[in-house]
Amino acid sequence: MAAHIGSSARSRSKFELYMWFFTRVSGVLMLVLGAYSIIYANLIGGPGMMDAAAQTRWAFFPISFHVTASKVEVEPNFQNAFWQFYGLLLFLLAATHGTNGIRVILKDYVRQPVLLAWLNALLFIVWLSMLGAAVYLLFVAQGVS
Amino acid sequence: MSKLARVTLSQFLTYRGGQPMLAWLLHRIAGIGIVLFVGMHVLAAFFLYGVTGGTANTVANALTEFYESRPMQIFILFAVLYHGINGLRIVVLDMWPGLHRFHREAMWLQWAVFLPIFLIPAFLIALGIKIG
Amino acid sequence: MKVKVKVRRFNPEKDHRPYWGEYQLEAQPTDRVLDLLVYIKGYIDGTLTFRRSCAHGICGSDAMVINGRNRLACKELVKDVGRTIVIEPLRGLPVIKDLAVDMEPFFRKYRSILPFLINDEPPPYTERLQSPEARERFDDTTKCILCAACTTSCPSFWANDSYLGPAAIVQAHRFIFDDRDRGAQARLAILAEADGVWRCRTIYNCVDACPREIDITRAIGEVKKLLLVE
Amino acid sequence: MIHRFDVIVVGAGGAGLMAALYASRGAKTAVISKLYPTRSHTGTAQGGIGAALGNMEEDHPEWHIFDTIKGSDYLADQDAVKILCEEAVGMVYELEHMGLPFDRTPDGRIAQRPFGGHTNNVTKQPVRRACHAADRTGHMILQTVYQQCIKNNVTFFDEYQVLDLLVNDEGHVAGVTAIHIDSGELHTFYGKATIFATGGFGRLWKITSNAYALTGDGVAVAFRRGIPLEDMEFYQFHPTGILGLGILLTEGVRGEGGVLINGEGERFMPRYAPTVKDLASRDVVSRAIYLEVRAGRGIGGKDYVYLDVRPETVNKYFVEDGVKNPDGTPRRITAQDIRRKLPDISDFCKTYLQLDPIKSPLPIQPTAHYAMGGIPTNNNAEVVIDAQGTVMPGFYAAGECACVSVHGANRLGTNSLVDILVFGRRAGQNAAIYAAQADWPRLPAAAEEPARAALAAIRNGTGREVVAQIRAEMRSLMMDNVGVFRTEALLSEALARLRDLKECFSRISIMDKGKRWNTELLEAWELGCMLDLAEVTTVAALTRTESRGAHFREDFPERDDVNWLKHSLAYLEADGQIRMDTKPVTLGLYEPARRVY
Repeated sequence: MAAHIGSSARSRSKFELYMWFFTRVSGVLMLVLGAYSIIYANLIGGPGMMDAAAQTRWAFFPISFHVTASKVEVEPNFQNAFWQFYGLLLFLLAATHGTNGIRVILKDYVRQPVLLAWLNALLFIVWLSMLGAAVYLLFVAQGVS
Repeated sequence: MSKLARVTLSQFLTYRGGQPMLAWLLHRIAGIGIVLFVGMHVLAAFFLYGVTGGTANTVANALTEFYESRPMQIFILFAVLYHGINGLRIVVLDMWPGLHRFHREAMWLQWAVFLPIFLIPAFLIALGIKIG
Repeated sequence: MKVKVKVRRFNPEKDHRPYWGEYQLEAQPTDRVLDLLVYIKGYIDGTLTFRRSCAHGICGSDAMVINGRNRLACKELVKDVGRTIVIEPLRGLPVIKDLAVDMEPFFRKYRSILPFLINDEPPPYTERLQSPEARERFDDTTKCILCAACTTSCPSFWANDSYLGPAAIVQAHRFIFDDRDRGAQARLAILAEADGVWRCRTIYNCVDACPREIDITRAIGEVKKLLLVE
Repeated sequence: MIHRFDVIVVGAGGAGLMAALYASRGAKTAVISKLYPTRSHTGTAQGGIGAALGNMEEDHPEWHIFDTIKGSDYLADQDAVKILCEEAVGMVYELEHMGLPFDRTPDGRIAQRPFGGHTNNVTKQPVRRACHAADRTGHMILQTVYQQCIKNNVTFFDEYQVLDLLVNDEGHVAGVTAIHIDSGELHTFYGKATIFATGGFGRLWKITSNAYALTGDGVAVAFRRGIPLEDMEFYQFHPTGILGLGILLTEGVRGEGGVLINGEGERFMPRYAPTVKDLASRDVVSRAIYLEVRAGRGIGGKDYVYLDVRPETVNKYFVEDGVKNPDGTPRRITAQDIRRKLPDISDFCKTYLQLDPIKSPLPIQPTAHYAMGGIPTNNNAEVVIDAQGTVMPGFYAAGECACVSVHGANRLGTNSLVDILVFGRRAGQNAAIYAAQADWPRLPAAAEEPARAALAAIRNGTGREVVAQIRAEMRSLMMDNVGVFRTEALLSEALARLRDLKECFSRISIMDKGKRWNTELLEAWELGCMLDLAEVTTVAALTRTESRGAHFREDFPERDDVNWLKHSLAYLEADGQIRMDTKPVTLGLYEPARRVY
């Protein structure tokens, strides 16, 4: 009944602000990166050398595996340090954007704090493993093929 | 006291929100779909290249078969394009709050951009037509 | 014209679960939905329970779900809602009885955002000066009548009632953008928390639900933007 | 359950919240309200709060005093009016300091608009005195004062309905009995000082601007406990209510230039008030509308007229009247101005009339609006129980439920907001001072029993009468017989039928026998209050054989200062009869004069 005025002991964490902003920036950046990949694919390979599926795959994610079935020269056009780091950046953005999205959804719907904490921990591990797998694929697996 | 506070799924679904509520729902479904797809894809690739060194791998095969199926391809295309274009609408409105006034128009604009970009490739995938 | 009114009934004293009450009555096209409820209570079933007061959209008592949307029963006319009218209590607040919900959680959030002018500077003998432009800056959010239609239309709020909700943010906006106020930092700190503005997903249900036509999402957007540039 | 507080405030509208805000600074204070505070009817006040700030043009509190006294038809107590108008200025500044978002002039001061009956005493022309926040001034006042109560941690008991006033054998008020609407349990609020700020009772009439909640509970409860009611025959009908619904269209519409038009397309107010025309005081305008309708000049011969605020109409009459801006340029308005200054009015018209005020004239009829009478108080907001001004210890009243009297026979537009704040503040301050030095009054034994019995009688009633039916009949009866025009025949008939209805009321039954949120029970109880007040109003109207302000007797069409320049007091006798008495009017500033606008 009596009014409770907000306690002064509030945490002033800016985490949510940063994640909110990151989501927006990364989203736009991914669109830009995707657009650049598909433009590059068309400049290099052209519609004559790659089918639509290959172009789409490349646009979504520039890793040489995605164009190996095409008639274009994969090396050096599509397999070099630039595209490796480009891919890493894209994956970092995508994985973080996506993981944060799942975190937000969990925060919305999971009401038990303990369960939420466990799920968040699990999510963090998945995020790290995904990054690990991506680094391996981009720099090790792709390198040996 | 705290009776009937929780909103049930049917209450959720029977609320007649506008288009933006549908957009939000699709955005979430698409987002979860992308996360699952990317997760499967990375896992499959990791099994294929990391575990069996590029040769056939049962786990990778099963996953690949699933997400390369035609409906999944269309769904992924939908998810990525919808999530991307809808996301762009939200980013624009977030950065210029004055534009919220035009949020209804923004929805129509979004459909106008999304539908052709999505439908043409989806149609081609559905018919199994390859270009190039 | 004949209309059918279906009301989601629930009396915790005797019902285990809610049920639908159906009433047929004669109505004029220009009758308010509230008039129908008042008629039902007066002449058909006195146990029907709902809140009402001013009956013209200012007091904010009679927000409810009418044909699937949050509306004030006193601002909806029969001719606009059709011959079958389905009425439910607001979603996301505990139902006390029939269409009356417990508003306390809602008002608790309102109180948490420091909803009062904060300015410890000694005021002048007469009024503080404020330009018409500065006054216009927060005009939209001064219209809020705390009916809870916005907050209870918000899927983010339904999912998790720890979210402050649109109404509380609108009320905070009214002070943050008032150039006489000095409490913006304190309020922004509250709104920047995990349960603050970031739970807004720009779904616009609140804008559609607001009987005062406040551009709520814009207000929330302005708060987000302010937090970002700070 | 017993709650102990130094000061108990009943009602959380403008007066109650203001009283609570001030009382809580010096005393442990509780506010009891049957609605959430922000639902209170203060929130629907539209046009403005009158205060002679002189921001737009020359103005003085003395002019405001004179206008109020003249508006009251010289029945207001002039010392009280002086307090009202002089404190109004500081009150508006205080509201501004509390954060109220008044509209502003280009140089940043509080903007003001003309209102009915507010004039420049020298030129006799309308003066801009109503300080406004668009057309939701009351909403902003209610919110702002509630915000201050939150800031000051005032204790609220929301959705508790007061059923009884506790008066002990020494005649001291010891608190109230209230029902917690949610649980259905009775609670005793035991206090040293009790402030009633329970609002009016417009629901007595069929066409009213008043909320469903305005059933006069507080006034009726006090009356049943032996407190007389003052000036109950004076009930104001606001001229411009939306046809059929009674929803108010503020006088600010006419303040911005709107005019009243009859069925012949004629602007008729100049015939009734040659100087201020459409901005005459409310009783004058309401009567003028009825006279037009009676003469067959309603729209299409029906019982309503138009309020026309279309820019072309307004500007036409601005030219005709030579209306000027403060800087001397001819005054004009645009559609834009109307939308900006009267947004809620535009919204009401669109919602309920499907009309855009910029494009169409608006069908209006007078609507029951405001009770000038009520619980008699002195200038300290202490309740007085006889013509000699004997104070009832521990009992205060403020706002519409009280009669100081600052409104006399007719309230001036904007003065209700001034009244609730100025006298709400006085009630709070004085109650806190009283509580600090008074001993705890003896709590009557079995304090809750009368309320419990009253509810039980309704709950257990097995008759066949229907509450809604009786209520509808009473409201039609009051509208037809105890409205703007009254005669002995109409009033006597009303009295007889009201007594029949009271008889019917004793034979009601209700369907809801539950405890929680039993609003059917409470509505029935409220009907009992309304029937009591309807009877008092009718008896008082029968007794006053003159016409003054809002009380117009066709059989006594002239004001009679010789016999009736006095307040009426209505007492409830032990046998249930109503006894009428009078008390003198405090003059001293302005001698009664003929009232022309």
